[in-house]
Amino acid sequence: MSAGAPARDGAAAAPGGEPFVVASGLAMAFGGVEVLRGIDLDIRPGEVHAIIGENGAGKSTLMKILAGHLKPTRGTIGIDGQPVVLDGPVDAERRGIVLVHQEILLAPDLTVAQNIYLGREIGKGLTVDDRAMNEGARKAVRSLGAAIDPTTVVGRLSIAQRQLVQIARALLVPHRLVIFDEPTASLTPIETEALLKVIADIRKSGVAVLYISHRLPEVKALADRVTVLRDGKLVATRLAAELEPLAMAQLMVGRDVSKLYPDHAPPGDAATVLEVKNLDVPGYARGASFSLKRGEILGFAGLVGAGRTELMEGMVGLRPAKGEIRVNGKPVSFAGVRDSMAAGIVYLSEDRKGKGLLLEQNLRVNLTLASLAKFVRGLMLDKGAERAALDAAIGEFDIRTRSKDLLAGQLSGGNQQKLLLAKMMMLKPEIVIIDEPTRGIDIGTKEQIYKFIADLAAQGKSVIVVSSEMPELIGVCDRIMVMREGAIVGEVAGERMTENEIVVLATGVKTSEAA
Amino acid sequence: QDKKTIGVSIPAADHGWTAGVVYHAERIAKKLMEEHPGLNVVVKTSPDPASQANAVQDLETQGIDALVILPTDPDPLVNAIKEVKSKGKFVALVDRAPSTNDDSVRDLYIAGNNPALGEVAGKYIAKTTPDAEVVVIRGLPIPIDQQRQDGFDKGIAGSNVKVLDRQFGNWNRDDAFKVMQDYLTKYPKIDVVWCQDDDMAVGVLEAIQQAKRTDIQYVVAGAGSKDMVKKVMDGDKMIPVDVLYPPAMVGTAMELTAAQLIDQVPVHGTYILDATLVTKDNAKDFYFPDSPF
Amino acid sequence: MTDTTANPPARSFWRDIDLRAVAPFVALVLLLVLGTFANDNFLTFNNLLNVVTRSAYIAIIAIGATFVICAGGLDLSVGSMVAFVASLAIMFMNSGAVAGPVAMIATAMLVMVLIGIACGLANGLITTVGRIEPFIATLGMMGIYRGLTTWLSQGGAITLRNADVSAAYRPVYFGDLFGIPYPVYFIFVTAAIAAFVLYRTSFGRHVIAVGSNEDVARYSGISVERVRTMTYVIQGLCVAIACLIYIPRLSSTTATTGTMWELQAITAVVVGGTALRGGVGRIWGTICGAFILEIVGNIMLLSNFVSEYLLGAIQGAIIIIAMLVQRSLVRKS
Amino acid sequence: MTDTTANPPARSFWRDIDLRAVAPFVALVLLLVLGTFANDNFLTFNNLLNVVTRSAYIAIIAIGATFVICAGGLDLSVGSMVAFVASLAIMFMNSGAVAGPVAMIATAMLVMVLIGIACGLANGLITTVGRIEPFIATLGMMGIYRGLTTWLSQGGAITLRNADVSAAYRPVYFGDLFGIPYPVYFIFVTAAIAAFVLYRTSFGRHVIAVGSNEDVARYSGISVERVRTMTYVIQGLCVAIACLIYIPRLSSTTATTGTMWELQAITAVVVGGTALRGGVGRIWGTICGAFILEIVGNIMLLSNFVSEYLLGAIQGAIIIIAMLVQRSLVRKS
Ligand SMILES: Nc1ncnc2c1ncn2[C@@H]1O[C@H](COP(=O)(O)OP(=O)(O)OP(=O)(O)O)[C@@H](O)[C@H]1O
Ligand SMILES: Nc1ncnc2c1ncn2[C@@H]1O[C@H](COP(=O)(O)OP(=O)(O)OP(=O)(O)O)[C@@H](O)[C@H]1O
Ligand SMILES: [Mg+2]
Ligand SMILES: [Mg+2]
Repeated sequence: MSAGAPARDGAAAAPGGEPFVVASGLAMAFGGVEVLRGIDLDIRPGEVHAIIGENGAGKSTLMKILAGHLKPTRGTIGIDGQPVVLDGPVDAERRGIVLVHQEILLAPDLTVAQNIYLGREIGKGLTVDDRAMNEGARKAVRSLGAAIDPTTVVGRLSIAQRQLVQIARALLVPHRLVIFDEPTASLTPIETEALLKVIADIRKSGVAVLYISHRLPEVKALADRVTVLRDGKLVATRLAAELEPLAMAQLMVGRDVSKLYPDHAPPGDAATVLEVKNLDVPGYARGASFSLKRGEILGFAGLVGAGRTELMEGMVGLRPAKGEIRVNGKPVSFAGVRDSMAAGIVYLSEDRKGKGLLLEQNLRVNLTLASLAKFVRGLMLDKGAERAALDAAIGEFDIRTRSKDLLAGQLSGGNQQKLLLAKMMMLKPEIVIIDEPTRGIDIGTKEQIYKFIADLAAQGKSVIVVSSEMPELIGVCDRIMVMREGAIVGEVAGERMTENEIVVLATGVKTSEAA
Repeated sequence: QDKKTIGVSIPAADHGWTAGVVYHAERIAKKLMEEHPGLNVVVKTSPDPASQANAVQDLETQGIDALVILPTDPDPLVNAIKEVKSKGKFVALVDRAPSTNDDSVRDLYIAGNNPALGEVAGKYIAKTTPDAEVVVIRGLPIPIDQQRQDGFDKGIAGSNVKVLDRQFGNWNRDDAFKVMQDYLTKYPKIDVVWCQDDDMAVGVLEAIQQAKRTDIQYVVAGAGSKDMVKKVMDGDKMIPVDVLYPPAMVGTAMELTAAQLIDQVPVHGTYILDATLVTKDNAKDFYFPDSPF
Repeated sequence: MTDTTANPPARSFWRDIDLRAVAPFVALVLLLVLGTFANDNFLTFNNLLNVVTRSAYIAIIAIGATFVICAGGLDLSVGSMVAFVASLAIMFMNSGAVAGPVAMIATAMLVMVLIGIACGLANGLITTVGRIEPFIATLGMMGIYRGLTTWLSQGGAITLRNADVSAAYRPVYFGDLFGIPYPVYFIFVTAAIAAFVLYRTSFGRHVIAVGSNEDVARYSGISVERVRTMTYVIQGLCVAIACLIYIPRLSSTTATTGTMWELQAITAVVVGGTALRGGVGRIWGTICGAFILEIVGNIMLLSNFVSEYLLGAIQGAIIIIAMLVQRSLVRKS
Repeated sequence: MTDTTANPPARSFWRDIDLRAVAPFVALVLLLVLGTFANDNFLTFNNLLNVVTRSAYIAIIAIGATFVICAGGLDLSVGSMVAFVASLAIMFMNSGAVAGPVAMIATAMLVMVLIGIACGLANGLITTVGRIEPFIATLGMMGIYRGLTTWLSQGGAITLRNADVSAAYRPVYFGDLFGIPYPVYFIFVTAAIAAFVLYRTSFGRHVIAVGSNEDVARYSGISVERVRTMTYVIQGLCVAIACLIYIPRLSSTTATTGTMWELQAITAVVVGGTALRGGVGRIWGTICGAFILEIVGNIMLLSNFVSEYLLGAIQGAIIIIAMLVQRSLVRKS
């Protein structure tokens, strides 16, 4: 799926050596519900062992157990043949097991270097040696193919940059097993490529790697063995060489998923519903112009930091912006996001947890939050109607939840995304902007979301998809705008909608005739 | 004749009595400046000892020839006062005496008599109702309050007057109301309330009235606020007397200081203003309807 | 992820939620038991009625504070706002602007409500539009209201002088209906309306959303600034309601009226189970918290065991113990 | 991440950081200018020295508060802790347990430091191990320390009685070195040590991490509870240092010593640019904030324009204006 994973040497060779970590009969229950049971797993030095499974299959939970963050309710872990009880993440790190979390876990007020060395500062007498740490951090980050100033405060970094810092931090401790929980979910192809190279290097040095990803081709290219989880149970552990991505998907989902992208007919010459001219979002994007037709799916591609998110946020009134916007031919100006919602435009943030959903509130509250006015009867909120809406949304969007009283934060990522979709669809918009619609989402759910986007377009709505996954853009969109450093640098459609073309535009490496 | 400046440092007007102090200080300051064109009087208020120490320092910075000070709390201010005194300024101390109260601290001492305030109240109760069961509402836990309590105990010594309880009402009407309400719940029979301050008496009277209790014969408060003096004057049965503790004493001190400074009248030593018992007969002498207190 | 995930966790989650909401009431009951040991008169109808009645100010102010805190704010100015609003209202009544005691009182009540709302609006705008931390902004406003009150009263008392007005107004605090004093009705009616607004209206939902996660609220089209400002306005309104029943009690204010009430109100809110970080608001818990605070004071005064010098220390200790009890209750679930 | 992430955002970020740190000093300079209009004596060496000297208590306490707030806590008990620690120390000196004034003072200083640390530890353990919101926990502790002080003083004052000790101790506040009073050295030495600890040691790093994101700190192997508790201990130590120079100035304590100092200390911290949400701590900004507060009071006192009834109101207004100035400076960047 990524632009080019490094070729694996000796793909078919079964990794040798005594297992470093052996898990047997692991089970985990949250409040009485088992989310994992009967997991037997062995991880050997020098192998990349991929774990795949649908959202909520229990991958992250398993990793947290192996890294000492959670104590299993049943089962044992053995290290070097000795049974151990991991006493917290620090103990696990001491034994050489490090985890790169799925969520970003960094202190936003500290700098990159301070975060990387947090809890294990380099000392010089009484003081911390900031110069040494900055130097070390710079090297650590560069080895991942990135150039991030180590003295930048983490709160200022984009999600992708934070992810890289987090990886750099994990790799800094002496390690024998590195667990990556969806490290590439927020990375673009170029960064992904760099990371995969790093992982290949790690493996060569005899370190074991556990690798979780929803990008199956990436798994195919990188892993030695693949373990598939479904509903908390281990379905199979196979040699990666014996397993094609399609077969992986079938094992994960338990059904046929041969067709990921839905059919969608381009709109032809339908009316233009949205026209943007020379939109400036100070500090992030400048002079952006594009238009959107009824029933069209328009993609926005670009490298991380290209300013796509900010452009969209500026357009809908979430950030200060200047420029001309016409909806259905009429000039509009949005002082706040309320205005754009009233004009029939909704924006789904890429930051589901931070800006999309109230994690500590239940599903109903989240679903109706943006469209509460529809549920007011007299003075009161009609909770019955809200509940009915939730039932309808759970059905329509296939939100899988064990209880309707769950908090949004207790849903798995894919179901959170579906809930966010449902929430915004309550506004009955004409134009839907989805930022990173499938970040960290499994293949089964992805298929559902793509189908949903196509359905929207078929109903005569217009959709803008902002994504860092090029196959997804190519598979779903009618047309793709490419951004670089805050400016729209080109547009591709039809025949020219290829990964190569987009990468060329996005990086500016070679001037394309289209630009 | 060259220009002279008197600095006056007093507590902030944070309850009735101190408000009276501020009122009188300002009144006399204006009067003195009218009478003596060469005289400048600067009045500064402070809420607590630490900031009053600052205020004294600031007055010094401004350049004063004499300091009249009514300390929020005397002991903590001794050092600050000594600083001024050591620079050869004339110092008049009003009302509240520190533990060492001699010439090293001040030139003139106008004493309000806190122990006497308690003693007069105690004596009155012991004389009027020798077998009374009394509840006491104290002010804030600071030395003046303690002195009043000690005075009160001295006043009732030897009589049959029995103190049922003493709790703090913080010189605050609302808190006094609460304390009185609870006293009424706690004690089926109360003869007399001594609440030590006129502000608190307002709350006490309301609580008694609400409970419709008839056993309480009267309330003795203190300080001489216009409301309470008015009640005494009108013959209110619940407030037969009030113990005077005149906030105007600060004015006296200012006048004496001005006399020393301008007319070179030597004033030194200690002047004690006694805690007069205000009764129906003499009440009109102590009634100042224009005072905020 | 599918149907294997059955009901138990949901139930335990509710159990947890319930305990959190119930904990203050448990603490209240424990205190009532403790009180009976302190004094025989403690558990009498009259005493409890006294306590509930006089908790009215803090309870009503704390209802407003529940909104502010639920939306992620804080208001330290409420105590001085009581002094300011009540002082202005008394001065208005003393001015004799309206003839007839009842008409005068009605107008004064309107005046109080308007001033309370204006003060709340000022607080709200300074924190939201001015973007100053609520702690500091309202601390500054506390100085301003208190200073203005001191200036209005010239440091002394502001007393309701018209005897007719005073007499007509008195029953609002001291009168009763079916043996229950009016302030008690004030508490429960205000709480009921507040609970309705917070739990059953879309505004209330917005308050919770803003306190829960400001960004999510903003991205959902909620005007965070407006909602936050409105919570301060509600706080101002609650202060005005507290003033309505404060004035008839002593018919006067001083520069010290309402000192420390802000801390008491916030304590009542937190003891009632609302966290200071926002996103949760428990109106009935707050009322319970206000009762707890008042009862602690009442027990101290009725009991004979403690030196009057130690009252403050013991009140502090009891609050800490009450919070520890709550925490352990919730943790055990 | 490629080279597309160019410099501009980073540069604007640094500009921004600088302004945030500089803003309090700008406010201070503006106040100094304002002061010169208020009184000719304002901008004299003597007056400024006075102001700086007496800001020492709040400044030193606020240094401790910077640690607590930076780690995401809050301590409302510091004012009453000053009263408690100073009272115990004076009682100790009055006991005459040690012969010779200087030895006595040295021992008393040690006693203060130990008591301060113990009080801080108590605060820290209750908030961290007891898991009570710091606001409520330290409000309870405030009641306890204040109550104990009242009880120790039996409602009166606790005064240093031994004249020799008193005389030997006096210079610690009133004495000077090269024309600069000792308390000024106390401020700057304490601040320098605090800045060293917060910015140059791994403990300081951990304090910031805990306040910035507790979970991250925990996953990094930092004991969140221990770090938070330590910040309260540092606060206790700072209170003890403030007491060291408080006693020689006033030689006496009462139950009302240090009232509202907690609010002043927190105000100094916030005016100095430290946010109450934690994760940022600006020691020098805090010192600047303490100076600002003291200068506002000084200007009020030196100027003759304002009614003394309005002092509180104007102080409140100036704090709000100072914060607004800061915000607008930072926003413009
Ligand atoms: N702290 C928790 N409390 C209750 N349930 C939890 C908790 N953490 C996870 N779960 C539940 O456990 C199940 C497994 O979650 P987990 O995060 O391990 O899934 P995952 O395979 O990593 O999914 P994704 O691909 O979305 O990251 C889900 O049903 C989730 O809702
Ligand atoms: N809070 C911030 N303050 C300053 N600069 C920021 C901030 N957040 C992001 N940036 C910078 O703004 C630019 C664009 O941000 P962003 O990464 O959101 O763009 P994007 O094209 O939407 O990428 P993504 O693929 O991450 O969504 C980048 O240079 C980034 O470093
Ligand atoms: Mg996961
Ligand atoms: Mg983006």
